[in-house]
Amino acid sequence: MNSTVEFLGINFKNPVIAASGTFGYGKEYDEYFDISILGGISTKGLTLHEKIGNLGRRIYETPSGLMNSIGLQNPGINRFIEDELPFLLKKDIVILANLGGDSIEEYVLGAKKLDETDIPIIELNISCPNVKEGGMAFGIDEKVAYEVVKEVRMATKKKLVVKLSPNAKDISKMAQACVKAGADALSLVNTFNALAIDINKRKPIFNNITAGLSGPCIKPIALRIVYEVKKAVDVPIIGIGGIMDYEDAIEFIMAGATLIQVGSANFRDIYASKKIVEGIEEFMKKEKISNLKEITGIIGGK
Amino acid sequence: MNSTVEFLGINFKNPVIAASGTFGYGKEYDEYFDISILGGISTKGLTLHEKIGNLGRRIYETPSGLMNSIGLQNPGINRFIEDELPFLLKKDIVILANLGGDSIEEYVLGAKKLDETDIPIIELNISCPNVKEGGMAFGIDEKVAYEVVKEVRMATKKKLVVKLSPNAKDISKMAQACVKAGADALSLVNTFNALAIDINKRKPIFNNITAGLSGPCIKPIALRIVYEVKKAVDVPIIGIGGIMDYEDAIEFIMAGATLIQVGSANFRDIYASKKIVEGIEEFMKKEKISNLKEITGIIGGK
Amino acid sequence: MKEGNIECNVIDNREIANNIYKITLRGHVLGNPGQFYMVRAWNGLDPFLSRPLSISDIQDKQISFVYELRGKGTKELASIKTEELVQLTGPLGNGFTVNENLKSAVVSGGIGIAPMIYLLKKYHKNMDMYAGFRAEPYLIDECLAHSNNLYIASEEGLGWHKGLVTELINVDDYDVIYACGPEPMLKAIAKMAQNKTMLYVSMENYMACGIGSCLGCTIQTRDGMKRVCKDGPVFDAKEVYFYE
Amino acid sequence: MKEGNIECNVIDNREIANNIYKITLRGHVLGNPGQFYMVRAWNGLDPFLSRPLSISDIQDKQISFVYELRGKGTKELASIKTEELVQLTGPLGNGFTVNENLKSAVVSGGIGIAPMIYLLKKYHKNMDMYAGFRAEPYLIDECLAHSNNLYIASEEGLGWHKGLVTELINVDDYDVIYACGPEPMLKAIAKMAQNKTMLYVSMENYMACGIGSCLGCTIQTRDGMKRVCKDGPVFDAKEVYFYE
Ligand SMILES: Cc1cc2nc3c(=O)[nH]c(=O)nc-3n(C[C@H](O)[C@H](O)[C@H](O)COP(=O)(O)OP(=O)(O)OC[C@H]3O[C@@H](n4cnc5c(N)ncnc54)[C@H](O)[C@@H]3O)c2cc1C
Ligand SMILES: Cc1cc2nc3c(=O)[nH]c(=O)nc-3n(C[C@H](O)[C@H](O)[C@H](O)COP(=O)(O)OP(=O)(O)OC[C@H]3O[C@@H](n4cnc5c(N)ncnc54)[C@H](O)[C@@H]3O)c2cc1C
Ligand SMILES: Cc1cc2nc3c(=O)[nH]c(=O)nc-3n(C[C@H](O)[C@H](O)[C@H](O)COP(=O)(O)O)c2cc1C
Ligand SMILES: Cc1cc2nc3c(=O)[nH]c(=O)nc-3n(C[C@H](O)[C@H](O)[C@H](O)COP(=O)(O)O)c2cc1C
Ligand code: FES
Ligand code: FES
Repeated sequence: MNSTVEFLGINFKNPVIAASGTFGYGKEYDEYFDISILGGISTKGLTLHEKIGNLGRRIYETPSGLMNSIGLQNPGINRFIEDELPFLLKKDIVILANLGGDSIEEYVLGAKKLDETDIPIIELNISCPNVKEGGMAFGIDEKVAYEVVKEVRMATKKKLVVKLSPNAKDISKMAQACVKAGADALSLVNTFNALAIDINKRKPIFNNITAGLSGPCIKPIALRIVYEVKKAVDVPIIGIGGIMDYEDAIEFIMAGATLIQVGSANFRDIYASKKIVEGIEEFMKKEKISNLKEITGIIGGK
Repeated sequence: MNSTVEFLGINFKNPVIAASGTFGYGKEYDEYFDISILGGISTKGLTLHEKIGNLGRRIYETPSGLMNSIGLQNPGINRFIEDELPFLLKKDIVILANLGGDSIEEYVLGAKKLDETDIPIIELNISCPNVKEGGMAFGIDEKVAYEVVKEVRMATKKKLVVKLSPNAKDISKMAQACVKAGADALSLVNTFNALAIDINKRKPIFNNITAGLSGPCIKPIALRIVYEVKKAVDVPIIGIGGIMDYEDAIEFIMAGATLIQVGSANFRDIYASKKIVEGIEEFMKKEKISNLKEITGIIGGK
Repeated sequence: MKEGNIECNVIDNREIANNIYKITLRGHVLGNPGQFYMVRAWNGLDPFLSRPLSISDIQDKQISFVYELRGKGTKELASIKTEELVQLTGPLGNGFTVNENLKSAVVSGGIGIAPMIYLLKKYHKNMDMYAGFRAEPYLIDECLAHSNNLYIASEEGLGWHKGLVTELINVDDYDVIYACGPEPMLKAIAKMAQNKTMLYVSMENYMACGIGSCLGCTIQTRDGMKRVCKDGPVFDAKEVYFYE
Repeated sequence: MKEGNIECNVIDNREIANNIYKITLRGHVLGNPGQFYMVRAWNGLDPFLSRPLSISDIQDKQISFVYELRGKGTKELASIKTEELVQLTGPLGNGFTVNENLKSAVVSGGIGIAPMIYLLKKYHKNMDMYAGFRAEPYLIDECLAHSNNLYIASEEGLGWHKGLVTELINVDDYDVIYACGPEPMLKAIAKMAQNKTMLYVSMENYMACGIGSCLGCTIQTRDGMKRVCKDGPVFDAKEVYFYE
């Protein structure tokens, strides 16, 4: 018995990945536990050029969750490769480079740069607003998503995971479009578009008005989306959304996820991801599961 | 100063309505406080014929929320009119008859029956599965929704509020389609389609696999949807979703809702709706608001 | 108009057997045997719902609940200390209707004993008590004090009848039986009682509102869908379909 | 490898002034003045995030926080009783760097006094203390015990200097000033100190992770975006842009 998972031909020592934007580039958590215990890490969203992110408030707590408006603050891919990647490459962990962008060209140039690194997987974050298409997010409309995925697919030989937004109009069609455009796998979900208002100031909390909701509050919806998308496509899925403990992780696996990502839970407990790895292994022992494949998608549907 | 709201020419003594399915037909709560203190009550969903509802588990708690799979259990419109309506008509409260159905014909016949009562408003719940259209819910696709709303519109002279599902593909287009079809107002949101799994049994918790998520967990998303739809249409909106206290209610009003509904909060505290009425009035006093219109939709957008 | 919400101070809260707790609260509480309260011992919105717990005793403006540690909610409850506050909504449900002139037995399985203590007490020494446990019995002193005869079974034996409580009772000895416990137990007694002995069972189901308005806790009965919280939790066993 | 999570027992938790509480916990705690912990006193997932609180004192495996009642989280914290458990993550942040040979003043506004007590104590009788309050002052005995000179201002007067703490201090008297309090106060001192006196300010921001990985708490500085939780909370005032 072990919790190893093969995903797109890459070996994950367990199905647990630290979710993008919640784990930095791993260094801070590595002060508390050896992050090599995890199956993988998805980097904070990277863009071609440095971004200072959004001004104003960035974090707002909600019932069993939080909203964030970080705005993809990151040093840009070049400095990431110089300053952050060497540390990660020394770790025994699968790296997913989470790639954002404002335009197809930016995504493509970013993907090309990442293609030259030793990172095995690009996780394409298509939830960013698409400036050229009039501010509509790539993640909403499947036709726009198809274009960007197709272009990025041509720009890199890396495994390409497309991260879907739950704000997509028709998440199953979105998934199919991305697969058709060349996605090797899908990760879902990103944060839910949400709103909070300061009733005393009579203004939205966030400068951008809306922001992204994450945490256990969204888990039941995220789980349904994973289940639904699993039925619609034939590629492996990385389940994300409100996973707090191993029970939640197992739910996503039973709904059809091959791997899972832990996001906001890391904020409640710096050891959350580590505990989830341990919990999954204990569950497998107790339930006499020798390979997670035995329960992946077991609730059926397809 | 008072919290009266005029809505489609009907006078609500305050903007607080008890949400459908969480308040029965008012009798049980009236044992604890005079429900006439509320602006309105939306009845448990009514269908042409009696429904015994779903078998198996009906309630499942989630972080800061719950999932339900009641399945529209109700005595049918005739028995509602005989057994339940007389009590409600004696109360000084605006009644919204929440109408469900499995087919356009059923909706139309139901609306015709309700048309003969003294109920001023029909709240059309279009989240039910549409058996004829191959199980697709009326609430998902705007073309299907347009059809049912148009037919119901012709069947009744009552004010027609269409209750939208957050599972709609494009909620703004859905709203526009309903308005075009003759909706006088919109109420949103209904529950979010969600999933929960019993990992020991390796099976979904609910017989129907998915169920509806409600409660404060969904509030930030519901609020965003109200804000978004308000920008898309010119009819008044009833805001619903996770409202727990007067602050939440004010947020919905500032996002653009003319009235609000209190659902799951009634389960945490039988006096929740009453406290929200009182809280809104205190807030108005403190903030020197003489009519809620002054702050309705004040965060702008349109 | 009923006063539905009561805020109570904790007088005592302790483990009385493995995983079984008894909490006693001070407040203007009311209620009859078989009725229950929706109980909440936390402020945050998670856990979201209150927990239904049967009245296990009321006297001198004090109420006791006996509860088994199961999940999040009972864990929160078990962790609260003297003088902290607990929110109650109730009393809810119908409770047991008792005819003192009939020869009566009370049958409980596991934590199903909780409401039965209050029932026994109210009809002091008038009823025979049959209590079954998985392991170590609890609330035995209370049963002894208020029952006519007491019969105890434990699946682990431990010096008591080793086996099920249903093996101890001869239903024909009684006019009426009041039962509370796991569904398989209720089902077994229902089968034994058939049409000969009257049987009232206290049912459980997942609840949201607890007052009859959400239809979350309904069960199928021969008389249509019934709400455990409002039409029950006590039902005539003849009405109930027993599934497992 | 650091041990980030510490579970501590409550030794004492009481209101020391209107809306101001002091909690003392037992545990294997570490930390320097100006550092903070992420604190959580509840199990449920609402409130979701832990609350950043500065170390106000550490001695003999006991840690104290002094906190103002603001919202949900501090309300939960205020309600917990002796022997209950509190979850801590930390110590976090950089803390104050002190050169004991320089003439130093400490300036606090309101609850900003909390970390300054620990700073004063660590550099016993070495620093002058200027503490401002909106109303009734608190932690005065602690200041008296450990500061060289103590100056107090209250916006309500109440027998103290009536007005702002910034009216009491002559910044030119000092080589270095350590300040913690509301942003308008920090801004005012920064203006007074200009380039003459060194000024270190402890900043606040909304936090999720507290350890530097979510970028939720960043502020704009002359040296780019900086994380209050990891690069701060103490910053050289010259770096910080002060908004209101
Ligand atoms: C009318 C009635 C009276 C009851 N009286 C008692 C009593 O006196 N002592 C006692 O120990 N238990 C009693 N129960 C069962 C008790 O309500 C559950 O054990 C308790 O709700 C479990 O909560 P939890 O948070 O620990 O478990 P969790 O599994 O975390 O609970 C999750 C959700 O499921 C519900 N739930 C879980 N188990 C049950 C159950 N068996 N019945 C109903 N809802 C459940 C919870 O209320 C909650 O909404 C009674 C149940 C009912 C319906
Ligand atoms: C480094 C640091 C040290 C601090 N030290 C102290 C201290 O020693 N004593 C003290 O009383 N306060 C201190 N604060 C402020 C304290 O964190 C907040 O008052 C507290 O988080 C409010 O929580 P709440 O649940 O009561 O308020 P709510 O308004 O319910 O909190 C909602 C959310 O906003 C956050 N939040 C609210 N106000 C603040 C604030 N001023 N700063 C940061 N986050 C906030 C909360 O952490 C929570 O995530 C410190 C803040 C920081 C950043
Ligand atoms: C503070 C924060 C920053 C995030 N940044 C990114 C990002 O840069 N790229 C991305 O694809 N997702 C980002 N996410 C989304 C998470 O990776 C994850 O999809 C989402 O939070 C849902 O999972 P959770 O509920 O477990 O947090 C971010 C989330 C949070 C809370
Ligand atoms: C138990 C339950 C039953 C419901 N039944 C109905 C119904 O019959 N018709 C309807 O339109 N909405 C129904 N709803 C949805 C609510 O009216 C409301 O739209 C939803 O719960 C979101 O609001 P909340 O978060 O305040 O509960 C039901 C919700 C719950 C929790
Ligand atoms: S719990 Fe709501 S009807 Fe019984
Ligand atoms: S709180 Fe996460 S980086 Fe500071």
